[in-house]
Amino acid sequence: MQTNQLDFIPILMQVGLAVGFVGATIFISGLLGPKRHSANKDKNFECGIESVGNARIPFSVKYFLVAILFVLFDVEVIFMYPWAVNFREMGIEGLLKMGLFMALLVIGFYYVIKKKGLEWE
Amino acid sequence: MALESAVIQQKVIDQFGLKVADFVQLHDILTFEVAPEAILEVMKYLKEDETLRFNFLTDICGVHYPEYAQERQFAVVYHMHNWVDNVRVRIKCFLPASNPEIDSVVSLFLGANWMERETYDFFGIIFKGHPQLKRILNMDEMTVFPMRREFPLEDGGRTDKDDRFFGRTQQNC
Amino acid sequence: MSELLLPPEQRYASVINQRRNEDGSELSILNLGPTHPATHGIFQNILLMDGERILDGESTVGYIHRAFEKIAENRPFYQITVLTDRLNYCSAPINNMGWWMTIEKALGIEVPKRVQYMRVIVMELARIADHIICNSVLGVDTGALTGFLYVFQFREKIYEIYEEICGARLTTNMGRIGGFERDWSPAVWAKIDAFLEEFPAVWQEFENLLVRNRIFMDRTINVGSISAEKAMSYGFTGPNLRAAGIDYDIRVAQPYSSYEDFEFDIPVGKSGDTYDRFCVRNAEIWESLKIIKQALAKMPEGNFHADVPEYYLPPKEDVYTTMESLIYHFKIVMGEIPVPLTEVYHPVEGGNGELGFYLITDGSRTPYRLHFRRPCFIYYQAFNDMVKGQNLSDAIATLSSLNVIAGELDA
Amino acid sequence: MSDSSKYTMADAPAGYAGEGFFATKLSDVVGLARANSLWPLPFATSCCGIEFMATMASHYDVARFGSERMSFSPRQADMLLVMGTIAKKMAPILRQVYEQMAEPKWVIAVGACASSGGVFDTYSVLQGIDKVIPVDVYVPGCPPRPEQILDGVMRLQEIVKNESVRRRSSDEYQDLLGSYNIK
Repeated sequence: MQTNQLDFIPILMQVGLAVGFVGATIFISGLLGPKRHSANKDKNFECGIESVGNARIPFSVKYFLVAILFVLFDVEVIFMYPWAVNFREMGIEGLLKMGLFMALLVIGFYYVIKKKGLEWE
Repeated sequence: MALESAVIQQKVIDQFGLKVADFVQLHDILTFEVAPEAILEVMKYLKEDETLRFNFLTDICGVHYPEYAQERQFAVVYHMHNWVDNVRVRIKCFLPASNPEIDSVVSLFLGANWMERETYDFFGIIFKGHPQLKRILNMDEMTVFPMRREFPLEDGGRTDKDDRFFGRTQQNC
Repeated sequence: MSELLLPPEQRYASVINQRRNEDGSELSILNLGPTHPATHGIFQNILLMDGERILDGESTVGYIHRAFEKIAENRPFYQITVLTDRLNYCSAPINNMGWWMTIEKALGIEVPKRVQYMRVIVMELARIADHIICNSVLGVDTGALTGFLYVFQFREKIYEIYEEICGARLTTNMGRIGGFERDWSPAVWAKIDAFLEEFPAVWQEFENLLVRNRIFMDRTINVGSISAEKAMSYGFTGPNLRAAGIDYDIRVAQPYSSYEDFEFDIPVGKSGDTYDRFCVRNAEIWESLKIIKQALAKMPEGNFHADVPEYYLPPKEDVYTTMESLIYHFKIVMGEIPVPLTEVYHPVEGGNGELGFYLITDGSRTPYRLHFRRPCFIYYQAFNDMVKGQNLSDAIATLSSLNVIAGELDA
Repeated sequence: MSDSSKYTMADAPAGYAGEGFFATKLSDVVGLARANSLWPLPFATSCCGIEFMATMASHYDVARFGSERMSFSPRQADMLLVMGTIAKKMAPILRQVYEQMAEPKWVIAVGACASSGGVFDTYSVLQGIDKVIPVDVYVPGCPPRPEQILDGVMRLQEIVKNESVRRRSSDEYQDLLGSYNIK
């Protein structure tokens, strides 16, 4: 074990302690808390009424499309945060890079519009 | 008020003759009685006639008169309101106790749907032609019609309430 | 016809089995049930859903049916006001005053002008309180919780005014046959003036928060709309009817308790959707404030109750000293007030519409039959027509804007 | 900062304090934690529900007692606040919501109608919810003032503080549920 590797042991202990504390509290409170299971209790709750039919049915695909596109463009916005912070130091060259990045995504967005992915009715 | 009670009375008598009777002015509302089988035509006439124009059905409710004669024990009371001349009218139909049945006016006013279901739920008055005549306020499994006089008010299953301390004897409640 | 008698779940289950959408998605049944946070009260809607869109629905009510009308047949007249303020408990004093006016009409008692003005002030305060709840909770349902927290503060101020008048906050049981149980203390007038000073600014702030709010407008415009003819046919009255475009208001159509002395106009909407209902209730609060100011300005002098000894409890000094007061006191407390044989229907403009009391008396100590014309019960049947074809979130905004109060719904 | 003389600090449970450590019973610690994080399920049916809205709003603010989050689903609720009249048509729904609540759970019957049927002694009203589910605290009033509702919540906090950890698995608790034939 070289000396520089030895320096990592306190960090590992710290990480172990943190993860261990979180895991332990969840596990112990699970033990402490009383549990009660019965057929009636494990049914899904629909405002106190017998639920009819099954909720796991095939939904129409437009909900999934909207959700995925939202995630996609939301991640794009996250990439803009670091750029927005040091916007002045990066100057024109930064602007061009970010412009290129966004242009690619706009092409994708244009494709979605053309394919009527967000068409609702 | 352009529309006087006398005008209403005269027009309705001309139109329906013997089917309408017993016109009386009770506290600024003209009240008259209609034979149960003619209720649909009378209300259609009141609604569509140009001078009468009773365009709004305010309320439908049932009344139980146990001391009346056998064929007049249940009454269905309709309140109608003419918004243009601001006049109200009250129509009463008396039904026999054996099988209280009357035509439903849902075809004229959509609002009558639940009002008639409530009257059925309380008194057991059958509304012929009602799209969905079943109980609305009480439990569906209830077989008795609670607003009839013979049905007791208090919950029978109550054990903790000793009637002697509440001054209740059999006959006064 | 008989197929409609089946419970809605079975009816919809058969529809679900046959129908497959072209893209393979199926229909489902959703139960917007009694304990749902969006139904501000206890009523149930079973909805046939295609994804988020509502295809069909049926409402079930009666979950707190307490048999008011059956109780009313077994209670003397003074004990029925306890029932009336549990009808629409958001604006309890309006129901109380409506009941007292019905009895005064049946007994033919003329109430002094001062009492009529005091009743107008109390009813308008109750209308403000009712609309505060409806609009702020409509804001909560479309995501704007802050408005609720600020504006509810002023409903507490109205509660304090009621406490000064009759000691209770919500179920007020206010007033007697012929007037009020005691004159209003100076604290009441001071609190009303304080309320009239502070409330307009806060209400303007609440309005600015929502009326021009992009999200709120998108969530409520063209949502749950109903045409004027359909609203009239369904028996709509009150703010929901005025939002559809008909300016029917009983305070103007059949003025009671000297409403004709006040100038106020009736806000009317155009398209009968949730946004119009919100704006009509907003404007009605401004009108109510105007009425209260005029009533305070023109408040006449006089006694706070009519001179009807056999119906109005005599003051305690008289009861101990004079014989007649003792007899009147005893008869009133035992509920033996002389009531003639009459049949009377008296409508009042409640928070949600025309609240009517249809009273049949047979001269005994209890009413022979008392029927409440409950506006919520009558216009709630149109809910399924209004939300058919809309999204679920629109149905929740519509339901909240209709202001259906469970107590009034199944009396 | 607010001057600390005005505010009283919550007193620690009874325990043995040494240098740098403090030992107390496990049930006290668990009870203290539970008492100050009772998530309410506002089962609001009628007038008491509107009074609870006033209690939730900024003036009386039930959030001061740890009930910040209103959970309308029984899965994350600890305290079932039954407010208002429970009709017989509503009783099975109340029972279902109670059964589906996560253990440990408590019930407060707010108002005369929930406690005993109140003014409405009629054929359609359930005369008190303790005919259907076990109740811990009864709050009188019709409707009770917000202070009374808060007093009910504080009473329940006392109960929760002194409840032993093993109560929910003890046999008299099973008999209690058995008497309501809740399996």
